[in-house]
Amino acid sequence: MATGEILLLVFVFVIAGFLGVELISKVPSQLHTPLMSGTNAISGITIVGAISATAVALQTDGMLSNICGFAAIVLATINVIGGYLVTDRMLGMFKKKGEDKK
Amino acid sequence: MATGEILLLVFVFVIAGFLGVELISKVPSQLHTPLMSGTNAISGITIVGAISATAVALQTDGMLSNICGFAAIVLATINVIGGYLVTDRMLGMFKKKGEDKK
Amino acid sequence: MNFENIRTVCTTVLYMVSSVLFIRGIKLLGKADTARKGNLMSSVGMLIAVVTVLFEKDVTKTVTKNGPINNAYVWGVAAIALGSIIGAIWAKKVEMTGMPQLVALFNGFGGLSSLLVALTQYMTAENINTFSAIALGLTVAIGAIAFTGSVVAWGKLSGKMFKKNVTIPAKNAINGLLAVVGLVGVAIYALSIAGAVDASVGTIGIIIVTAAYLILGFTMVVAIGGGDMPVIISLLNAFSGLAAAFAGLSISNSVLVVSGCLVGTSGLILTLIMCKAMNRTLYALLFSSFGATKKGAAGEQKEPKSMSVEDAYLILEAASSVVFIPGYGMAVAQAQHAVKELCDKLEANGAEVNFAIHPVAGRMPGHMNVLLAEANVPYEQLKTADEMNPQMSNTDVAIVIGANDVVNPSAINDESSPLYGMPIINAFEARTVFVLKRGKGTGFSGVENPLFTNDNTVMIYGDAKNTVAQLVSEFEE
Amino acid sequence: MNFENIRTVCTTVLYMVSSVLFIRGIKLLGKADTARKGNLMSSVGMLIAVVTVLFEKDVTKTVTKNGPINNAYVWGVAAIALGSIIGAIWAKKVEMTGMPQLVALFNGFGGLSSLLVALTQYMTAENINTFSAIALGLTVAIGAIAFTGSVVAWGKLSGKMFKKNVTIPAKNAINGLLAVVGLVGVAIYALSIAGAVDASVGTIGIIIVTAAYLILGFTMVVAIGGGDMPVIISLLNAFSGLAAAFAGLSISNSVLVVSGCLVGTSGLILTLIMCKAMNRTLYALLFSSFGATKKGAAGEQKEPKSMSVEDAYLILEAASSVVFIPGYGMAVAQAQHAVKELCDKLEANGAEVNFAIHPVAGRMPGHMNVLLAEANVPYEQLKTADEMNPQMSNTDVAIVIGANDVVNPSAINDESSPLYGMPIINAFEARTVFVLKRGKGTGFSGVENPLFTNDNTVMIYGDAKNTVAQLVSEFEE
Ligand SMILES: NC(=O)c1ccc[n+]([C@@H]2O[C@H](COP(=O)([O-])OP(=O)(O)OC[C@H]3O[C@@H](n4cnc5c(N)ncnc54)[C@H](OP(=O)(O)O)[C@@H]3O)[C@@H](O)[C@H]2O)c1
Ligand SMILES: NC(=O)c1ccc[n+]([C@@H]2O[C@H](COP(=O)([O-])OP(=O)(O)OC[C@H]3O[C@@H](n4cnc5c(N)ncnc54)[C@H](OP(=O)(O)O)[C@@H]3O)[C@@H](O)[C@H]2O)c1
Repeated sequence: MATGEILLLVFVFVIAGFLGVELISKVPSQLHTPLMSGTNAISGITIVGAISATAVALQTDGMLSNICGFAAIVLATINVIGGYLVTDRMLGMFKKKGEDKK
Repeated sequence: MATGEILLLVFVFVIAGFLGVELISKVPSQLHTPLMSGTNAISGITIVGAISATAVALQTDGMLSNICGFAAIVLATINVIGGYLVTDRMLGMFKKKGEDKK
Repeated sequence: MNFENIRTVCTTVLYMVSSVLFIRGIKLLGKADTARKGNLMSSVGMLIAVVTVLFEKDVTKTVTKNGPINNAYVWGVAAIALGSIIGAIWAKKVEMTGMPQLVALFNGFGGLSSLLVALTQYMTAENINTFSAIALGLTVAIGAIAFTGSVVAWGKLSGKMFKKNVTIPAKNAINGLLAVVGLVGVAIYALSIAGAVDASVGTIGIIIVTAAYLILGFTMVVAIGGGDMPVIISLLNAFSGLAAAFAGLSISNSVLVVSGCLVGTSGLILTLIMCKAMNRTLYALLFSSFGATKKGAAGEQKEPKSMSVEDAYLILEAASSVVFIPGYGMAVAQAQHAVKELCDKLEANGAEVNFAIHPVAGRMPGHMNVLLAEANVPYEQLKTADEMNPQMSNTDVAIVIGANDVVNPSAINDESSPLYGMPIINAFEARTVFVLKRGKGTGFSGVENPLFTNDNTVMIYGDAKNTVAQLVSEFEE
Repeated sequence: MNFENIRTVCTTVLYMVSSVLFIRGIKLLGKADTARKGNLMSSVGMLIAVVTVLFEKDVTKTVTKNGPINNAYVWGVAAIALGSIIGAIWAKKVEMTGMPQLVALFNGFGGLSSLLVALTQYMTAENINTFSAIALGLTVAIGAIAFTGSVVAWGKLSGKMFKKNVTIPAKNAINGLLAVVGLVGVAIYALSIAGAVDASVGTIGIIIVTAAYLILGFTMVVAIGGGDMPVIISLLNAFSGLAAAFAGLSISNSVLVVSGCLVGTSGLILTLIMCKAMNRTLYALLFSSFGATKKGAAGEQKEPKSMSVEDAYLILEAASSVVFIPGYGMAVAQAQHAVKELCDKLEANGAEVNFAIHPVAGRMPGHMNVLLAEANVPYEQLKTADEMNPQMSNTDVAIVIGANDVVNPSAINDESSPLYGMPIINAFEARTVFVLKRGKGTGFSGVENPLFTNDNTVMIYGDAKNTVAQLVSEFEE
């Protein structure tokens, strides 16, 4: 990885950080829990890293790294799938009220 | 420039774009003009490009490119210096009121 | 442009698309009427990212290089299928009141996954330079703390483990030491990659950081009270986002960096917002061991008046405006459906009924909203403190159901109270205040509540669900 | 790590710092009490960026490679000194009312500078690949449109040039054609860099795009009314930011990309916010040629009542609450200082005096605020429409000073009016309304104002400054 590329990745990191701060400015309190669980699902993005790390591991010897990678994928998937479904369920209940209203 | 680096620059561009949108969300109307002139000063950042383009031009033959570069620096500097000073003057007047208040 | 170049362009563009979907998704999640759409959008982003990685060179290469079994698709699909099933079942089965602990658990898995990604990368030891070594070490650290911290939080919230607040002596010193030791481990590993020390020393570095931060997650969270867990979960959520971002830096993957960092900082802001709503500082929450000194407020105490359900019914029947103020006790008693019934009865009886929802009533943000939504209380009856307080003095009866701290008037008029400064619901201003609780238990903060001994307050002792159900049957008679 | 690597790390980190300062700066600029600090912060960011570029390899190399005269520092310092002097003088000398056109002019310079950067890079033809060629071409296009557009806007606002709205037949078709032709030029140039066509053909491409977009900037803006210029300037400001961002992509400079893009998108959002305040759509503003059909509203017309200054004084003297509603005419007449004097007299006389400021009164956003600030009217006397309208019916006298559209009641009650839907200041609800204007001139929109013929309205004809000065001297007698 070239120095320039690394530095740009850090740049991306910094700017994404500011963006994250701006995105969550005024959230009504009843959305705090869904928001927490929704962003929690996003942190399961590590699944992408898990898949590529596992692929690299599979090309080398050593069962341990394969298993580690496999476990990483499983755990990240639980986080992703579970996270999105729970969030949706929670929000669905809010939604229902909204629809009752109309 | 490596493909990876270019792509990351585009990435930076996209994220900075979203950040720009978020930063200006609820601006009181009396700040519209100072905000316009303040960001206008920032667009003078092209001065950085102008300096490095001029430096490159100076290493090659051809007076025209040198002069173009020189003019680019002058114009960008006017934009920067003038822009910040005008904005500060405008805001200074708002400030004065604020201080009168206390 | 050759094939590899085209591949790089395509994958980066797809990662960009998925980053944009995450950005928009988080934005929309923050607004009530678009939240569900936002969640959907971010899940599409996730899908795109996962599909994209399947076309990365490292992954496709395994097909030709390894046999039919040992290729990344077989392993990947198996792992994803397994994870999906577990995740989906848990998500479907959980009760609404079990949400916070489930979120905590998922979050722990995310952290553990980042930790494992880093360890896998460490073991295969490919593409590692000094910079990625530092990123890898930090991924281990943050992933580990997010993992054990979340597991402890889950244990506390579900009441399964670590329920009692362990007081660790010299907690801050120990935690500080663990943090520093772990970072030394990271430094050792980075030095080994830079070639300054031997590779086997580097291994020790990795072991040190893993162990130190696993322990740190435990010691940090175990000493914090169960009621503060939502804030801690939000903080740990930010951590697991950051872990993903560092993993991204270490394997040089842009979508991990962007979305991890988005989660990291937005989680941090959310944490601060929550702290503010509870009148806490994050610093105090993490570093001071409160809770111990708080309880002994007291002074001479009046005895609160109490009333039977029958008498309370007579007052309620005559009331033309009623406000429910639910709190943690309603969640404990699972009384929300009964409350909805009572609400219907009162409305049938001609009274105007509202709910005054305090932002930190219960044990997670929006706890009351979720429960009452489950019981089908319409949205427009749920009022905020700001909306209800001005009307409180025109209210005939305020029914406090298992709430305590959020209606404690000493937050307004007693500067020495630990609650002082927290916005509350001014139940004490109502003409009559019913307080439904089981006994003399204090609230989460452990502070005495002078409301209970006010002249216009009557206690109705008993489990909230029973009491409310009895009131409902009085109306039916 | 070798020297070049260290240099790259240092410059990138410094660019990062300056980007962060820009981000924080823009954020703070958007809040009244931190705006000045924000501006300062962003200027520090600019300073850091400029100093940093002086240490870039391309720049330092010129010292060893070229002679003592022909090195980049001599040229750079000379150019910066010249530009600073010009910029500082202009900024110091400008009158408050001349601000909008000066901002337009500066913006034009920024656009031209980006255009020249791209052309310089084109001429030196170093480090250009297909991607940077496209970025270069787009920089030329956007820089050119920002330049000529801003110059036209400056001319219109300062009244020096292009004052009359030129109606270009088939305007949209011509502009569309120019835009497409220019893009074809970009494509040709990119193809020449990719090697598909000859380099000399590439030159033609650059000439095409430069010419097409210089003309496009002109034709686009010249057809738009002077009153819409603030919105157009904001749009062109966004363009010049984008030009800088594309220049950054083409020379691969991160700080240009970040800050240019920030300016681009925040400018775009600001443009939309402004449009909304004026009840316009950006689309209509750019593509439809309104203004022509609007004027002939009419119907039979009552004659407005008018009054002498002396009589008006008698009414004012008796008033206990007075609201000033300033508009464009106050700016034209430079009446703000006189207005402040009158305000003082009225207050000395025991009246409560307020200013109702409409967001788009005048010809630039916040125009009235700036002018009245200049005249030392205290901040808290400047009320928004939302604040004042509810109190309007309890106001004895509303003094409309050179405002017209912003007090036009047909915006509320006449669906056929082009102003319909724009929020206005409800001057018509005051007990008595004074309207100070020179004659029967309509406002910016060209729409008749039924307020003037209301029973409670009296006109006081004459230049606003004179009229107000006369009222002041009546008070002095
Ligand atoms: N929402 C959040 O995100 C969050 C997070 C962390 C901390 N907190 C904190 O939690 C507190 C929330 O306040 P709150 O007013 O909702 O609750 P609270 O102050 O914790 O009081 C709950 C009350 O409910 C009663 N109760 C418990 N079980 C009951 C049952 N089955 N039936 C009837 N009553 C029952 C208890 O009294 P008895 O034992 O006498 O019945 C207790 O006084 C605040 O201090 C807040 O800062 C909130
Ligand atoms: N603020 C912005 O950013 C912005 C930008 C673009 C467009 N606009 C538009 O501009 C308009 C602003 O409304 P407005 O009410 O402030 O102004 P206006 O509607 O343009 O009316 C100005 C009035 O001032 C009078 N006037 C001109 N010179 C005068 C003088 N020396 N002494 C006394 N009166 C004088 C004119 O009448 P006589 O000729 O009879 O004296 C005219 O009726 C809105 O339509 C708005 O949409 C605003």
